[in-house]
Amino acid sequence: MRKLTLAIAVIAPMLGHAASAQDTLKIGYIDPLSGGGASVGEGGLKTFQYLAEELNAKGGILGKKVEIVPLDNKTNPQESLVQAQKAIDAGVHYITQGNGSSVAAALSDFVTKNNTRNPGKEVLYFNYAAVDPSLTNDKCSFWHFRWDASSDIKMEALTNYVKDTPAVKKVYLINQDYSFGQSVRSDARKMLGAKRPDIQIVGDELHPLLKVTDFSPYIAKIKASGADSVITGNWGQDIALLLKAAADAGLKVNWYTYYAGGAGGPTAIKQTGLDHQVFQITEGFANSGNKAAMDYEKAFRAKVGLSLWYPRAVNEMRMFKAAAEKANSIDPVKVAAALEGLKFEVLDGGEGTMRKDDHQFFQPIYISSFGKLTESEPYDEENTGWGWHLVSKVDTPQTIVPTTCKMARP
Amino acid sequence: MLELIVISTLNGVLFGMLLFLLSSGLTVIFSMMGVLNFAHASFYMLGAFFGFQLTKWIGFWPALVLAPLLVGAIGMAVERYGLRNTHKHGHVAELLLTFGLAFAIEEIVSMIWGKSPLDYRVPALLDFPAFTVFSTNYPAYKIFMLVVSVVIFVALLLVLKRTRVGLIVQAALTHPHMVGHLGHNVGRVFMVVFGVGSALAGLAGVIAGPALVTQSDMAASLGPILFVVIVFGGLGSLPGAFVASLVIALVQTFAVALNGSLASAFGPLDPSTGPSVLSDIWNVTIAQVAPIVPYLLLVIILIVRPMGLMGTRES
Amino acid sequence: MTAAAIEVRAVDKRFGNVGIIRDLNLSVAKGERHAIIGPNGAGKSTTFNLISGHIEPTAGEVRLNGDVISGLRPFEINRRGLSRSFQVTNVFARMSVWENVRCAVLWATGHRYAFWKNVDSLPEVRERTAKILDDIHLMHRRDVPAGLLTYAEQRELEIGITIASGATVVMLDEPTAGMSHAETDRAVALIRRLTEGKTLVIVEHDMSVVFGLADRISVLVYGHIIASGTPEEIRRDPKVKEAYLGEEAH
Amino acid sequence: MTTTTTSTPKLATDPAGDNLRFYGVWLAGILALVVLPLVFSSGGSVTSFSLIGIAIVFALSYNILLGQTGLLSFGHAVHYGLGGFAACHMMNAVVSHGWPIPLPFIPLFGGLGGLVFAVIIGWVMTKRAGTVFAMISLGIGELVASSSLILRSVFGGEAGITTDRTALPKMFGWSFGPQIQVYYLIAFWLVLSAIAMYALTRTPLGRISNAVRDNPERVQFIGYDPHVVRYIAFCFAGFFAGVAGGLAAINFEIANSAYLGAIQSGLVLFSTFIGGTAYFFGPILGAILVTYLQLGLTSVTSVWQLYFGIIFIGIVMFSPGGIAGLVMMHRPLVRAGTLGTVIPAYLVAIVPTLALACGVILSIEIVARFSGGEPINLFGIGFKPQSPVTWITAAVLLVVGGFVARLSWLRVADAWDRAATVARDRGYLA
Repeated sequence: MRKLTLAIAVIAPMLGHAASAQDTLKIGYIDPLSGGGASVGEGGLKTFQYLAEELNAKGGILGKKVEIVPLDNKTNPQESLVQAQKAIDAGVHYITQGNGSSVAAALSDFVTKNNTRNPGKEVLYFNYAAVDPSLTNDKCSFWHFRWDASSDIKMEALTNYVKDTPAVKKVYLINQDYSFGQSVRSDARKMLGAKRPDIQIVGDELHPLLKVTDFSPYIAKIKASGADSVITGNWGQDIALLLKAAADAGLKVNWYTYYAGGAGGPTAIKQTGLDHQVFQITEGFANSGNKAAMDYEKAFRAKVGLSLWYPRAVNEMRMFKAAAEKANSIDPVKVAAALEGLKFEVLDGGEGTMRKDDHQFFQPIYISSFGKLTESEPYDEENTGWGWHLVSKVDTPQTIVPTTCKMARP
Repeated sequence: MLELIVISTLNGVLFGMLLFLLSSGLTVIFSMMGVLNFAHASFYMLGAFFGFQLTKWIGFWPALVLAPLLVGAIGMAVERYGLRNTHKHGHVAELLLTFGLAFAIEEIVSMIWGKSPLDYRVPALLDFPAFTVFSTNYPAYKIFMLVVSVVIFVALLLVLKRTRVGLIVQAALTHPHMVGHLGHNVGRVFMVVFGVGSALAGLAGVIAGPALVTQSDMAASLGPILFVVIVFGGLGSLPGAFVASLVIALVQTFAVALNGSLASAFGPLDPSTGPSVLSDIWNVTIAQVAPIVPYLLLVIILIVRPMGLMGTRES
Repeated sequence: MTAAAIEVRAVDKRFGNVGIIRDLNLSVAKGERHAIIGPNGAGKSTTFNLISGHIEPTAGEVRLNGDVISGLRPFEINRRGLSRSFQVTNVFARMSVWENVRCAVLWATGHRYAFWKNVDSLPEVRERTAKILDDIHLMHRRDVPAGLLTYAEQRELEIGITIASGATVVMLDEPTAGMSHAETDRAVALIRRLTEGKTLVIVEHDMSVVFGLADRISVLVYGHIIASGTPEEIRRDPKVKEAYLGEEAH
Repeated sequence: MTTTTTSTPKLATDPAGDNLRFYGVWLAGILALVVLPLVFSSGGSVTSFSLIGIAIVFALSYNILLGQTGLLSFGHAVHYGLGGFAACHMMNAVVSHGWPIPLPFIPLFGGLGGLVFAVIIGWVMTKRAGTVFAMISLGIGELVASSSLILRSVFGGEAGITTDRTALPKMFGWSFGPQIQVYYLIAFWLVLSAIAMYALTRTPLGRISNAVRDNPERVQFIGYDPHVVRYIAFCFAGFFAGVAGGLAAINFEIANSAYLGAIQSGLVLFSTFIGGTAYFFGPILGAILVTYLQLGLTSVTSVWQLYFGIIFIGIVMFSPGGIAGLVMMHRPLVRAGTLGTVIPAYLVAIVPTLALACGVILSIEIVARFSGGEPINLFGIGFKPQSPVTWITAAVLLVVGGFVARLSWLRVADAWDRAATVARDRGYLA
């Protein structure tokens, strides 16, 4: 039987997919499900599948069952386009993706072209994690919506926090050498310079993306610089190895990170023993203190066996439902129009808004630190016994950044 | 500055010894069998994962011995049931077999252990700073790695110089065609050599696992560098592999430590020229190009001296 | 007076400290059939390799029709009209017999590296290839991969490839080695016919072949020519008798 | 290698019939290319066909190196990628300068991109064949792929260069927006390139390349410099790889560093080798199969790479001539009319072999899904990876299937020997 399905599944792409049944609403999930990025992609997939089930339990979206179609892009832009095309050919009108700004840029461009060339068969692209600011600035598209805070928003929030933290005096920047790392670096320089001109930037490093196996030489440089804080956008093994090398060398600084909470990050921090010295900037986290969010976390963990990395995915799916209901249609053009300017109470509390100008979602941002937990903080990460602890909440108004987007509307 | 030099040298030597541990096995296998084993880095990865698993079950020290043996056994099986049958189709076929094997091993490992980095820790016994240079701690485990690498290096040399198998291997290094005609059980020698080479890679994996990341893409990220090392050093030359390991590791470590770029040396370009290839090259720092330096060295040496640094044969 | 076809002057060849060839002097006149004989390990194949450019002499020089060719690459020497065969069969194993011979014809017919011509529609190439295949009696095997030929057939193909370019100087390295008597006779007749009017240098162990075929013979012992002359002179030369014929006369 | 020459054996056939068959095959191929998207007209199939077309051009270009000249390259994607970038830049330049160059000419510029790099780097690279060449190609591949991230103004960083194919001047009123138009553009270039590359094998250079592959030493003694031969072949391979890259750039409207990388280089090696390097059509089969598996397998199993690896190892070990080699092995039997005696043995063998394959697949998926903690497999039906029933089924299939398969393949070998002997007697087999 199984062989048969396998055979059918292999033959299927040749025959093409028959038009989908009318009672399901398919969302193409395009992220790495094999290869290096697969652990992250699988976590995201489980999250979206959980959310779809949750929506379906409450009657779906406008009575339609939501189905997540997993599509493996191997973190490769080209492959993503193949998968997106595959999804569109199979009758998918909504795709969501998060890992890799290069993939996001390719997808946004692809969707925009597709929609102009195939009027009546539009596709919306929901971005839940790609944070390159250009996606809502010079490369912005009417068909792209972003729920994650872009890297400049996060930096705006972080620098607003640093503004009131006099202990930060000497900052070292270390980032991955590609567009995201470069935008973190330039935003940090610009915003720190404006808000805290007294802060000294004692180092500014770009290292090759995911290629460094030993960060000791970099740690030696940080140490030599006399920095008290490090700001880094590193993710994946680049953050884990960086922290590991820091702990090995006995470097005592505070780490302000974007992605220390990603898969493997908490394990690495616990291993290094950097108790409450590693900070992250997110739109929500397990111990945020918001009752609803914490209950949600509990249910999610019980069912999925992972912590909720993507509170924004919850916002995304719920807002999708809200917009569809507001438009009373699942036609992508109408949903897109309904999403513009939509205000929404986010999972971790507080109001967020989908800015019409550039389709960037603005929401409260949290700065939390990783370490030993108190009584009121029930959730640890990756079974380390340590978890995220609230340091500061930056409200929506303090996260607004300008945009250069000149959107072409249909 | 001195601080940076000392630390970078230490780090470079350490990384170099690790590279040598891997490349020695690869070199011996190549000189005996003429096979460039693409799966060598995969054996290194297997070593790390076996090391992780065995550490969990029976502790680090037994794992340090057992895991390489296991990897060696797998290597022997690969030689016996794979390469030996492929031999008649020529070296390209053998190379391609190991190429396919590398693919398969990576996937099998990620199937069993998942794709995220494992929590493979430094054993408690060695989890302390060994000494402090310029207020930077140098962890004891790294010293341990260094010692193991050096011990293996010395042992390898002794085995090669003093034992019969060693003599055969030595002969193979210089006169690869003769050995086959000398009436030794070439098949068994090949199998043992392949096994030992794999075991060395496995050992490197066990000790490098806790210090670096133990993850299913660790083979892919290290593999190409290994080929650079043995080609750079001269295919089939052990001393060459040793020198090349150190050179490449030191060059890479120091490249990272340096901040210089053409812009910092000669002043920034006229801003009115705008972005171009020239400005890209002008502004890139040495640290940024560190990962491509080994390949640059490889291409240059192959152009200038195709037999490699200390090699005697071309292919 | 015309220059000799091949002129080897005071050539030395060392591998490391070992001198394989010492002060080698050899002259082969145009149109002459010249055999080089000598015991195993005397350096006969090395001499061939030195002349054909396979290896470079350590000292001395080699001339072809009066021009210095030592130091040139093998294909440059070949283009000047010297072609050689190999002691160990050295054909293009995965290509058909027809292709083997045709490849050897291509350079000489001026098609070189052409990638704009259909190789099948070059009449002079086809005719020449067919003629050589007829000559070496392999026409009936034209589509068989060379690697699948019998040993004797491969040796004949080897000769065919060597003479295909129409070189005026042909060097054959033990063309009849490993053949039966009948096969040897056939091969000798073949060589005689195919090298008509050309200069031939041959290395051979079979003395009946040597004395039946050669106009002149040189005897090589320990990398040095100890005697050179007509078969009759060689037969009578006491040095040769002592060094060679005395021990393993056939 | 067992079966070999690239020339067609001409034993006991008349040339006129051969000619007819030769042109017939090509015409059938072209006809298939025209008709296929009309039969399978869904968007998904047309996308797949387009990708397969690109992969075929790429694999054929690779075979100029591996199959024709005997050069094993681990960096062939460099030319593909540079071709892609060249095409993208050209398209953008055409649009911004208003040049009258319509889209169908763009792949030519892709080809030039691949060619220029081959011309520059090739002379040094092709000095030596064998392992040295393989290693240099690996180094160059890594070097170019890494440099592409540094030279942002040319390569656009990791985001790459995007372009809009519909913005170019129209040709025949085609905008090339719809995928089907792009498909026909790819098909056109596929036919053009395939004919050109086939013709190349029939030229003096093509034949000498084969000679260099078989015996570079001997080539020197028939007047050729193997270095020059390898260099020219390398340039041709670079050109056609660039054409493939240009087609990919048109198809995706983006070129990025992934085009240049080791994965792309590995894939083309896979395709070519699995298809079979000894025959011109081998890489075509390989490219179809590999692209197809890539598209199909990835949506079925997350461990598609493992299946790739296993298929590849299987081919290397049991059929180094690839699929084409397997197919052509039967040619003499067909001609001698003895194929019929082998078929029953095949039919017997196929059952246990399939069982064995299923056992392997099942075992792999058990491991893949068991450790992943997935409660059920993706397709719902059949086997739960955690259930002992599944394990036993897998074990039975593996052991029994393996055992019976072994026996039945021995029978196949016997039948083969008999059929081959007859074929040899009748003069169809050397």
